[in-house]
Amino acid sequence: MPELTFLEALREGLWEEMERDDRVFLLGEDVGALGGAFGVTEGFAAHFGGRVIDTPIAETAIVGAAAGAAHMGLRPVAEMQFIDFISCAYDMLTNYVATARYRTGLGVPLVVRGPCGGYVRAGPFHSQNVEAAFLHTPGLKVVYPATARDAKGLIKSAIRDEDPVLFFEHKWLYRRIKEEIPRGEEVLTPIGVARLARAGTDATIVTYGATVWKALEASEALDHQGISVEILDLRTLAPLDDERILESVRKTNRVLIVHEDTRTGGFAGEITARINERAFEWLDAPVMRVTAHDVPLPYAPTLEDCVLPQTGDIVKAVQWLTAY
Amino acid sequence: MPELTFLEALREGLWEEMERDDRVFLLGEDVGALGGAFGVTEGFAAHFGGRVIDTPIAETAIVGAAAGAAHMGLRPVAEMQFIDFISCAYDMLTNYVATARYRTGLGVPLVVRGPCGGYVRAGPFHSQNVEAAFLHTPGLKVVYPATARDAKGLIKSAIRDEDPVLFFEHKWLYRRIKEEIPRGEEVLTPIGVARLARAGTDATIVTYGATVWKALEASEALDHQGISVEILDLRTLAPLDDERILESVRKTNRVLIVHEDTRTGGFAGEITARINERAFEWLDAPVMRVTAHDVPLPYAPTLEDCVLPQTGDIVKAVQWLTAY
Amino acid sequence: MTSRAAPVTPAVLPGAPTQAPAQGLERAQLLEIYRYLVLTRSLEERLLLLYRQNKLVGGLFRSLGQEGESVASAYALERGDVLSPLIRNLGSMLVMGATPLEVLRQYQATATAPSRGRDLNIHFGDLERGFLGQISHLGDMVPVMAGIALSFKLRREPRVALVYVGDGATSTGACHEGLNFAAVQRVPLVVIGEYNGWAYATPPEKQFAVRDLADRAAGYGIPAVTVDGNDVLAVYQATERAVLRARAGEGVQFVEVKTYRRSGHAEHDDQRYVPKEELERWAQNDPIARYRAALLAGWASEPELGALDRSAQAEVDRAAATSAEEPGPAPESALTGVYATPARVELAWYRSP
Amino acid sequence: MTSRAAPVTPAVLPGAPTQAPAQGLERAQLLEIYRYLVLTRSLEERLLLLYRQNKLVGGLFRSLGQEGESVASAYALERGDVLSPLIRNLGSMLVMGATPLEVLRQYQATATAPSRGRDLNIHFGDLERGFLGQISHLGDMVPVMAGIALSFKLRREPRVALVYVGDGATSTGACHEGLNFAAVQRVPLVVIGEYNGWAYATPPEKQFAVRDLADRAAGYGIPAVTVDGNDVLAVYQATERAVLRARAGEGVQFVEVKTYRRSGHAEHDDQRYVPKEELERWAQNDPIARYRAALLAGWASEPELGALDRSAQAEVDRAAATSAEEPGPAPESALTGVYATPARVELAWYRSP
Ligand SMILES: Cc1ncc(C[n+]2csc(CCOP(=O)(O)OP(=O)(O)O)c2C)c(N)n1
Ligand SMILES: Cc1ncc(C[n+]2csc(CCOP(=O)(O)OP(=O)(O)O)c2C)c(N)n1
Ligand SMILES: [Mg+2]
Ligand SMILES: [Mg+2]
Repeated sequence: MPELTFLEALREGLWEEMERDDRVFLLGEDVGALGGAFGVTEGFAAHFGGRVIDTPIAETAIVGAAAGAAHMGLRPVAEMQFIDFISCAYDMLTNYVATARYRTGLGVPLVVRGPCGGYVRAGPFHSQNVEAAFLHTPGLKVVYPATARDAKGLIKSAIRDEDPVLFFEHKWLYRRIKEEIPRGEEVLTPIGVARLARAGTDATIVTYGATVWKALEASEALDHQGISVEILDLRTLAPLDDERILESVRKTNRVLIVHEDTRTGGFAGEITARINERAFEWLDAPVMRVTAHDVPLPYAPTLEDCVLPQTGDIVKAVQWLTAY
Repeated sequence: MPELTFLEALREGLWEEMERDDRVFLLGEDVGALGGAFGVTEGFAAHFGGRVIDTPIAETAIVGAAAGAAHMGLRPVAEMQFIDFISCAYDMLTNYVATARYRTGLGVPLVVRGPCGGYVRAGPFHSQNVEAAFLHTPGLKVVYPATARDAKGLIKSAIRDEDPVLFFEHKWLYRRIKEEIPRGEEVLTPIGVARLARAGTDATIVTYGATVWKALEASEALDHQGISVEILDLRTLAPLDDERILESVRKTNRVLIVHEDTRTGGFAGEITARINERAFEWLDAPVMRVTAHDVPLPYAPTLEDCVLPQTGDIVKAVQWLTAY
Repeated sequence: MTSRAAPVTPAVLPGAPTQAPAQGLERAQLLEIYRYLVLTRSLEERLLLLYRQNKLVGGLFRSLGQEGESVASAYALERGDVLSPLIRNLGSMLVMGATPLEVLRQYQATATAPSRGRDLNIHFGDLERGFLGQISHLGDMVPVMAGIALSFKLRREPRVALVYVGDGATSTGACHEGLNFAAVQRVPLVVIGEYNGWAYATPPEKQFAVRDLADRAAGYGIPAVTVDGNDVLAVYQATERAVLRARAGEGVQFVEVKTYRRSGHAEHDDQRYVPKEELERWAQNDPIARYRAALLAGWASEPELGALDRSAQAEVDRAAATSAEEPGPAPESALTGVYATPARVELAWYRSP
Repeated sequence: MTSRAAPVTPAVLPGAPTQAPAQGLERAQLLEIYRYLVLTRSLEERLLLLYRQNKLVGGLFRSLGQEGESVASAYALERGDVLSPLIRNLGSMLVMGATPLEVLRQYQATATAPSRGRDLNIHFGDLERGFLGQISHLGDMVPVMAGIALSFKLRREPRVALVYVGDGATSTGACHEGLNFAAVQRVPLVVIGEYNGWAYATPPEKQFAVRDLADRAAGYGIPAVTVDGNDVLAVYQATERAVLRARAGEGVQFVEVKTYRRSGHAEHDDQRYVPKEELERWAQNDPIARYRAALLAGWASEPELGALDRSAQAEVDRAAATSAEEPGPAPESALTGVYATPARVELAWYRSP
C-alpha cells in the first residue's frame, strides 16, 4: 500500500476524477505548463491536453468562466495560485456563484481550490486564511481537509458535488504528512461530516486544517498530565456538522475551538454561538478559543510564531478549561 | 432647533467636514452631477467643485485611488453607490488598505461609505449586509450609525480618524427617522463607543443599524408584559465596545443579539464568543441570536419578511430568554 | 433568433407584398422583428402604467430607444446559442422566448414568476431557451458568458454566446478580465457594446478616454465594428456577421451599437442632468419608427403593421390580466434551494408557532 | 532620480574624459546610472549566495536582465515624484534611495528591516524618498498610484507618479480599473509596462491577444511608446519624455519596455518551461554589458568603471556584514500598529506567563 503525502493524495484524487469524468477540466494560472506553484497538477497538461487551461492572471475571469462552464454541464476545477488571491474573485463568488441556484435554479458545480495557511514564513499575502469571508455567504460550500486521505476523498467528493465548493489546501501539510492509501479503493469522503481525530473524555477540541496536527501534538502532552482530549477535525466548514460537535460537547462538557485564522470574525465565533444555543446546559466551562492574533500575518519567524496559535497555546488553554 | 432626517444629518456632517478641512474630497459613481443614488451628496459638486469626483464604474479603482490620495495627506470619502458593490473592492480593501499601516507604517485615512441593508424590497443585490466580511479583517474600522445624530457625529469622526473606516448607512433609515440636532453644535460621536438606546433590567439586546429600531419597537411590546429590556446600539462594530456589552450582561444576565445580516458567520457569533469568554459566570441563559435566515435576500415582500428578522421575532426571543 | 418558429400572426401575411429579402432576411422574419420591437415597447409602456399605479414591486428600468439594438442583435442568434441580457435588453429576452407574462410576473413579484419572487425585474433566465439571468454587479456576466463560450469550444459545439455590456460597465475589472480571457482563449463569444450615452448620470467622457467602445475592443485584440444602434437592420447585419465569425472559430467579436438611453436610469430618475435638446434629438431617431418606415417602404403595408401592433398589445393585455390576479410567493418558500443539498434552510427557532 | 545628490565616488571623476552629455545626461549622471546598475546586480548576486546558503527567509526574486529598465526609468524622475516598484524593480528602489542594507535586512527578516520583519523581500517603501511599498496582489498598485497622482492633480503640485506593471499583471481587473480611472482623470501618471516574456510560466500569448502592451494602452486612450528595455539610455529617454508630458498636464503616459526575465520566477523555479536558446540569446543582450560598452565608447574608461564596480561591491559587502549580525524582531512587536488607535492588540489570554 503506497504512502502518499497530502499533495500526492490530492493529486491522485484530481487525476482519478479527470479520468472518470471527461466533463472535469482544470483552469488557473500556470496550472498547465508548470503544474501549479506547488506541482499539484504537474503532468496533467501532458495527459489531459486541452482539459488543462493556463489562464491569464485574472481570478474573477477564472471563477466566472468556471461558473459559465459549470452551467453548461462541465465540472470545472479552478485553481487560485495561492488562496490569498481568491479575494480578487470575491464579488464573482459571493454575488454570482453563490446565488445562482437560489435565484434561477441553475447549478454551479465547480470547485475553487488553492494553497492556504501559514507556518511557512510566507508573509501577509501568501499565508492567508480566508475561509471566514466565504462561510458568511449562503450558497458556497467550504471544505478543508487535514489528512492525506481526506485531501483525496474530499477533492473527489467536491468535484462530484452539485454545489460550488471552495477547497482549502493547507500548504504546511502538502509534503509534511503521509498516509497509506490503498490504490484500487474508491476514496470518497462525504462533505458535511466531521472526523473524530482522537477520542477523549475531558475536553473537546474543535478544529480544522493545520491546527488539527497542533491539537494532536498538544493532546499527547496533555495525556502525560492525565488530561484526555477529544479532537474533532471538522473537514467541512459549510455545511457544518453540528451533530458531531454537539455530541462531543455533551460528552466532555468542555470545548476549545482552535483555528489558525484571526480571532475577530473567525469561524470560532459561529461555532461558539451554535454550541451555546443548543448545548448551553451541557457546558461546564465557557467555550474558549485559540486563534491567531488580530493582525496581518507577519513574515519574520519570531513574529509569525507569536501571531499564530502554537501547540503550547492549546496545551495551556485545555489545562485552563479542565481546571475550570 | 431643526429636525433632520438620517440622510440630512449625514449630509450635514459631510458638508461641515468639507468646509472645515480642504483635504476632504468625495469620489464615487454619480456623486457629483447626480448627488448619489439617494441624494446624499446633492449640491456638493456645485459648491465644492473639483473636490467632488464622478468616477468610472470601478470600485477597486475608487478605493485604491482613495488609498493613494490618503497616503499623500488627503482625506478621501469614497461612495459605493450601494454597499453591495463594495464586494468588487474586497481585494483592495482587505489586502492593500487594511494592511498598509501594519506593513509600512503608512496611514490610510479614508472613509468608504454607502447605503446598505434591506426591508425595502430591493432584492439580493441592493440590500446586502456586508459588514461581517470586513469585520474579519484587522486594520479596518467599521462604523454603523442607527440614529440621525450618530449619522452626523460618526461621519465626522470617521473622516477625522487616522484609520480606514467603512461607514454603513442603512437605507431604510435614510428618510424614516428624524431627530432634532442643534445647528451651531459640533456633533462628534466617538468611534468605538456603544450607545445605550434604552435602559432595562431583564435582558439585554445587543444590536446595530435598522434593527435597533425593531428592538425598540419590541421593547415596548415587552414592557406591556412586564419585561424590561436594555438595548445597546453598538454604533461601531470594529473596534467593538466590549466593556459596555459586558457591563450590560453583568446587569441583566440575559443577552439577545439581533442583526439583519445572515446567521452563519454574522457578527453575532463573535459577540457571543466574547461574552462567553469574559462573562460566562454571569449568564443565566444562553446568548441567543435573532438574525436573517441563511439565504440570499429575496425581493418579494412575503419572502423578504420571512427572511429578515422582525419585531415579533425579537419579542418572542426575549420572552423565551427571560423565561429560561 | 432566426430559427425560432415564427410567432407572426398568420392573418397578417396573406396579401402582403412579396419582396426580395433585406440583409438575408425573409419578409416573415422582417415582420417578426417588427413584432418583437412593438412587443417590447408595449410591454414597457404597460409596465410604466403599472409602475405609476404603484402596482410593481421595486423600480422600473426601461429600454426606450434601445429596443432596436436589443431585438436585432438577439435575432441574429440560432437555436442553441446563449445570450445574457442586461437591464435594458428586454427585447433580446423576448426574442429568445421570454414572455410578457413572465416579465410582468417578475415585476409584480408573484409566486408564478420565473424567479419565484427571489430576484427583481428582468433578472431571470432559462438556458433551455438560451438566455442567462443577470445579476446587478456590472461586468460579472462577461466572464460567465466567456465560460459558457468556453464550454462550446471545449465540446466542439457550433454554438455561440452573446453578452451585452454597457458603456459604463466596460470600466469594471470583471468586464476587462472576461474580455481578455475570452480573447486569449478565442472562444465563440459575441460582445454587444451598448454606447447609450449614459451610465446612470455619468456620460462616456467620464467613463473612458477613448471615443468608441470599439477602441477598447482593439486593446484586447478583438475585432470590432461600430454601427448605428438605432438602425435595426444594420445591427442585425453586424451581429449576424459577428456570430458567423465566432461560430467559425474566429474568436471573440465585438459589435458597438451607438444608441441612446432616452428614459432615466430607472423611472424614479428625472434626468435633470440630461440636456433637453439631446433627448428631443434622439426622440426623432426612434429605432422602431425608423424600422416601421423602412418596412413601409416596400416590405409591409400599414394595415399589416397595425395588426402586429394590435396583436402585441393584445398579448400584453392578456398577460397583464393574468399576472394581476396572482398572489405573492408563500413566505417559507424563501428557505429552499440555496444548495442542492441541503435543500432547505431551517426556520428560525423563534418562528415556530 | 536625476536631482538626487550623486553618490558617485569622487575618486573616479578626476582625469576622466569630458564629453557632451548623452540624452541630456551629464557624464556624472551617466556614471551614476552605471553604478546603480552594478549595485543592483551585485546586491542580487549577494542575495543569491545567501539564498543558497539558506541565510534568507523566504524566496528570492531576481531582476536579472531587467536592471536596465528599472534603473533608467526611475532615474527619469525628480525629487518629489513617487514610484511604486514591483518585485523585479530593485534597481528602481535603489535609485530612489533604498539601500542595500535595507534590502538585505528585509530578506533576512531582521528587527532593523524597514518593514520590521512584517513583510518580505523588497516589499517596503518610504514616501519621503519617493517609493511606495508594493503588495503581492498584482494590479493593486495601479489604482493606488493613480490616487497618488490624483492628489498631485488636486493640489496642483508639479509632481509625477510612476507605476510598474508586468505583462502578466495587465490581465488583472485592478490594473484595468486603475489605468482607466487615471486616463479619464488625466492624472500625472507614468506607467512602465514590463514586457519580459513571462508571467511565472505563462508567456504573453496566453496572457493577451495583442502583440504589444502598447496596444493595450491605446484601448485606454493612453499615449504609449515601445522601447528596447535592455537599452538603458533608450528607456531613460522614453521615460523622461513621458514624465515631462505627465508633469505638463498631459495625463497618463505609457512606456512599454521589451525585456526578458532571465532568472526563474523566483529562485526555486528551475525554468524547465523556458527554451534554452531563448535564455542564451537574451544573455547576449545584457543591459548592463551593453551600457558598459556604450560608456566605454567615449564616456568613461575601463578603470573608472572598474572602480564603480568595486565600490558597489564594497557597499554590498559592508551591508551584508552588518545585516548578518542583526537579530530578528521581538515576538510581541508583531502586535502593534494595525491601527493608529488602538495602537496594540492584546496578547492572547493563554500566552500570559
Ligand atoms: C459593480 C457595480 N457598480 C455599480 C453599480 C450601480 N449601477 C447600476 S447601473 C449603473 C450604470 C450602468 O451604466 P451602463 O453600463 O452604461 O449601462 P446602462 O444603464 O447605460 O444600460 C450603475 C453605476 C452596479 N450595478 N454594479
Ligand atoms: C492577483 C494575483 N494573482 C496571482 C498572483 C501570483 N503571481 C505572482 S507573480 C505572478 C506572475 C506575474 O507576472 P508579471 O506580471 O508578468 O510580472 P513578472 O513576474 O514577469 O515581473 C503571479 C501569477 C498574484 N501575485 N496576484
Ligand atoms: Mg450606458
Ligand atoms: Mg512578466
